[in-house]
Amino acid sequence: MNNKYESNKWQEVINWVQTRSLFMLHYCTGCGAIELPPTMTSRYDMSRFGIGPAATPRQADILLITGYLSTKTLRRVIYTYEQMQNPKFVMGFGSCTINGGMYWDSYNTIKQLDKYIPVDLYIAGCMPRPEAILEGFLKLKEKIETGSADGYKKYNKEYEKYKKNQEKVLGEVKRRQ
Amino acid sequence: MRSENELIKLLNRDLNLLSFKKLRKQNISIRFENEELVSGLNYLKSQNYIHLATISCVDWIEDNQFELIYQLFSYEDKISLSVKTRINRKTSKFVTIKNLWGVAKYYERDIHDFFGIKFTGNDNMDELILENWNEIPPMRKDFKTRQYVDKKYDWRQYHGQE
Amino acid sequence: MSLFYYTFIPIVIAFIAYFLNKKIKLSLAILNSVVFAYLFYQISRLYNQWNIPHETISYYMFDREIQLIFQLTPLSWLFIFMTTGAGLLIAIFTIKSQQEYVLRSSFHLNFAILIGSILGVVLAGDFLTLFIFWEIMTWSSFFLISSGEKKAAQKASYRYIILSTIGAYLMVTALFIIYNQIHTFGYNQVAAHLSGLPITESIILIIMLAIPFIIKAGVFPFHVWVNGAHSNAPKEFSPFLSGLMLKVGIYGVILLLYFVPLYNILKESVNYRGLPIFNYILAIFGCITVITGTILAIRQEDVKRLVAFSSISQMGYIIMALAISTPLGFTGGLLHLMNHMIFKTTIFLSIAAVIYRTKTTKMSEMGGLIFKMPVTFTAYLIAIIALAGIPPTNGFISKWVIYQALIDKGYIFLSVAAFFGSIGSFMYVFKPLSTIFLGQLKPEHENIKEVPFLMQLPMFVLMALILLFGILPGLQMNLINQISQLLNIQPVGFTLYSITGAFGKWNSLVIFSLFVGGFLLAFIIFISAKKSKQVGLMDTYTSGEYMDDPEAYHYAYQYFRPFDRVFDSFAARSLTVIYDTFAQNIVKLGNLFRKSIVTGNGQTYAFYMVLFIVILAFAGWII
Amino acid sequence: MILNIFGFLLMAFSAMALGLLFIGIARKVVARVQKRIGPPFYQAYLDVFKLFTKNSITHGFIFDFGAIMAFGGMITTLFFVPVGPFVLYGMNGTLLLVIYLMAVAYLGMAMATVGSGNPLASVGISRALTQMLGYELPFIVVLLTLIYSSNTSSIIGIVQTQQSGFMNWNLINIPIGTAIAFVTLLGLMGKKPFDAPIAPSEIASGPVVEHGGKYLAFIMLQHAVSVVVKTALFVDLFLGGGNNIFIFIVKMLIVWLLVTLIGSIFPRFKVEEGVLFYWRWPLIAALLQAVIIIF
Repeated sequence: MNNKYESNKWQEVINWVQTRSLFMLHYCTGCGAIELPPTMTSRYDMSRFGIGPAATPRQADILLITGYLSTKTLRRVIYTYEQMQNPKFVMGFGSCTINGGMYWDSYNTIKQLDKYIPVDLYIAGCMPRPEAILEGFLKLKEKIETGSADGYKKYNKEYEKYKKNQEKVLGEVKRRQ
Repeated sequence: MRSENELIKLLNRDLNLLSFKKLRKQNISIRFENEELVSGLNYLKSQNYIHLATISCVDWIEDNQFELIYQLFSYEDKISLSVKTRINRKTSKFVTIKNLWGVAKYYERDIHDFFGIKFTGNDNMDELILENWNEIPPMRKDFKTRQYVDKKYDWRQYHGQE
Repeated sequence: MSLFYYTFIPIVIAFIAYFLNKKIKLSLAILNSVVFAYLFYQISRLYNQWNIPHETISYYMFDREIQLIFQLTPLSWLFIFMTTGAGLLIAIFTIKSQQEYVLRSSFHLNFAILIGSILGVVLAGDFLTLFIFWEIMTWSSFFLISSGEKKAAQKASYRYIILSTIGAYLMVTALFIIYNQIHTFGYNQVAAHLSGLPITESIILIIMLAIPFIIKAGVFPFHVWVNGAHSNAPKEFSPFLSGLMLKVGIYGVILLLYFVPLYNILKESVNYRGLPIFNYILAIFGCITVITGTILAIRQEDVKRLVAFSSISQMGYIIMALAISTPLGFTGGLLHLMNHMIFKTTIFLSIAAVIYRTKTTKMSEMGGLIFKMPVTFTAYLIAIIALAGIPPTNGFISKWVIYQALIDKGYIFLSVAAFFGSIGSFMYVFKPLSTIFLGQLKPEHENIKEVPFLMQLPMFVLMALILLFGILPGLQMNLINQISQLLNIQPVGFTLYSITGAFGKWNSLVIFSLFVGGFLLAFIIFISAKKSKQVGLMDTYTSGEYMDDPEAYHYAYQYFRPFDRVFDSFAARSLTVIYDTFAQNIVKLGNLFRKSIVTGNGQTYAFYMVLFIVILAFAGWII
Repeated sequence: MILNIFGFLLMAFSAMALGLLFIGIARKVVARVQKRIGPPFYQAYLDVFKLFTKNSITHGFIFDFGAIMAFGGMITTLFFVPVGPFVLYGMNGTLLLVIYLMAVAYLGMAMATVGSGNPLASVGISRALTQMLGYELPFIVVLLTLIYSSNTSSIIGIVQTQQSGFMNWNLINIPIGTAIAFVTLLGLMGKKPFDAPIAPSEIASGPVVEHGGKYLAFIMLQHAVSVVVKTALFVDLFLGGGNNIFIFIVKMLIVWLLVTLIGSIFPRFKVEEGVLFYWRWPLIAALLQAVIIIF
């Protein structure tokens, strides 16, 4: 009975609610993690948009990669990403996740995050300030609302491509599911 | 509570130092031959230089030598002492001081990771910091970082760039 | 069929079968269960024929006539019904569970004698028969406890037998004192005689009679044997030991407190807040038993020891309820007695099933058995819900009645101890559940299968009983009211599914239906939400690290460490330490005395002889 | 019978809605205490709705059964506590029953979380049970004195004894008891000073570490209903539960806000400190109150 128009209506409601209540799991790699406490506390207060911290990947919607990602940490980030439940989103903080940033020629940091896990939104800056982070969250909300934040769907579809990239950098990666 | 000069006089009298230098207040560096290093450290430990801050290594590729630096500190004298020695780069082998300071086990593993120096007597030499690393140890001067990065990772292609 | 046959049949058949077994290798367990089934059937047919005349069996020895008198009262009917029921279930359980147990035939022999002697104790008409069967019971249970696999079983059985013999000697002396005053052992005559005696004498005699019963019931000062006996007895015997053996001690206490009209004997003695001082001390002992039982149960690492301590603390409830001697208290005590027998036997049977499969009793060496042994898990789950006293089960009803009794009399400290026990029971009840059944499965337990059906059958029966009495307590209540009429206590009002307590009526049928309603609503909400994906037990949040060693990933050792830290200081000075130091002092005293007298040289002996004659002369006896 | 079922459903869902509203208000109050704007008061509804739409994982049968038993147990507790004039089942002897029924919810959640196989969850549960022993003791001594003084063990009976006017609320005639009950209410609710079992920093939010999607929604709903049940119980026993629903809800709100305010400024107790805290002064004061009432 629920034809295309109907299901899309219901999906809109879900997206609307999803934007109003986001639980974020911040993976404190690199120097970005120190930007999050000011964003959470009284001066910038992200919880007024319904965004709050989550303790474990099972409860989280957004995975924040806040800084340079060494190969050892990438392995842990991949396990955590796969433990999170759909719909899930990834946000990359700072230039180190975009193109390697100031560690561009280091032998043990990855240069481009979205080769290994699908990233919905990057925030430029060599550690973006809380205002930029809030701007990023609002941008992510718009992407969720329009439905274009579909990194997790891409991950399932092009799983082999991501797996090949990951194995290239990490050697073998143990999978759970 | 010894001052720097008294310490230097004491060390000259008891040990045969290769050279010594007072870098600045409360900071002295001395140099040993390879063979006398362990006995020197033992003696220094008895002279209440009980704190081994770290073991670091410098790659002198021109004169084909590795330089091992043992940072010691004494709580009474408040002097930090760096004990240096040079070992041949080709053989890159030295004796462990695990029995003097337990923590040396991990410093030696770390140096083995990044410089490839094997410490005889320290049985556990597997990877501490790196993971599945099959190139030459990365901190050596002859390790071509840029070449490795180009091979391992690929750069972000900005539009218009080939 | 006369009452004597009930005690006679199991013992005789056990002996015959034991000797036959050497030749024709039939399984004694099956024979036992057949005999107990027959007895169970006979007893259930015997229900309210309370007017069977007393039976006396007399035979002559050294030209003196010894009479064994048997009588049937509702109270004794309750006990023989429970004994044969529990014996039947455990015999069925042991058919399969004792394949590789070496002392198999002696176990069944002793077990049958034990059942026969308990029937004898409970059916006894006078103190002599009671004492004879009491001794047979002690000895047969002693052999059973000492036949446990572990070496510690011997040490535990010594402590058991020493305490029991002390109790037995006290009882014998008290009986002989009474006998040569009134030349009979009958209950009523003894009671009448005791009330005639001056206060101090009757108090001493009553205490001497009461001590063996209190020891057997495992109350506070004498609970030291229970822990060792339970944890080292063979795994099939501990359910019977804790389910029923402790109850026989309670039967003795009831006998003294109510049957022998002790209450009015002590009425004139000094009483404290409307309760004779003897009862009040017994209640205080019950309350201390509850607290010590709970605290020690939480600390244990060995599951059988943990359940043993929980039996001690539940016994404390029954003793407390009986000691305050109000109609509600009596009913609550008897109710809890029956319910405790049911759910404690279930717990021990499920633990025995787990030990049968994993061959270990240490909780930290087990884990994640829920998927391998689902039936045992459900049996254990329902039993601990009953033990913790959670509404839809029978455990809650008996505890509710006991609380009503305690609050009605305004005993705040006793009710605080009772609540401490019941909330503490959540903790030590949940510990085995989470360490044995939930959590990670050990690699070596990978190929464990469920226990054979014959061992599951008793668990199904007991589970059904827990839920049945949980919803319809009326079934138990009419028997209890008949008992209280016999002991002229004012019966408590009840209907099939509700009991009227001091402050209100407890209606368990409505509670159960509401419980089902709440459960159903939650189930509907659960089903209507999205279907969830099944994921293995190792795939959990370990902050990104890949865990593949289930051994290290199971939290079982020292489960309540913070709580134990609170009691570390004075838990060390447990009662057994006090008893041991007491024993050493006596030995030292003996040595001192021996050294001074037996010195080995002639002069001291001559000196003592002369001294003795001088004393006699001085006392004027010789001249 | 049908009216009964309809009343039952209405009561359950309204309690959930009220509870979530209370949680939303509490988050707003805590935010204001920390000088930030804080989420809108209807945030709890949005969170629960979103969690129901997300996918979730399960660790087997016991994980589901425990979640259902916990929520079912808490809903059953709802029937015996009169919320304002509405009470579904006024049988007497309910006070002891309610204490034990709350334990059903605890046991259900405990089974589910330990069934998830994560040791962090087992540590959380062992802390929760230890703390339960701590705060339950003084709470029960106060309840016993209450039963003894108004000699009925049914909550409605106790409410009736306090009907005539403000002066004979239990707040007035057993003042120490009410203070102790309020302090134990903090522990009962798992508010800040006593939230070691769900400590996010130490054991990654303790028991709920493996709960995602609809299981986390179940835990939130159960917490909401438990908030309503416990505040309603406190108001009924000590503040003479109101006969019209609005006064009753206002009283519940006052108690809830007091608990949240105290909760928002305290650091976290260690587990055995919490237990010892409860066994020192509150237990002694409660026994003192009992002695006064009995003799």
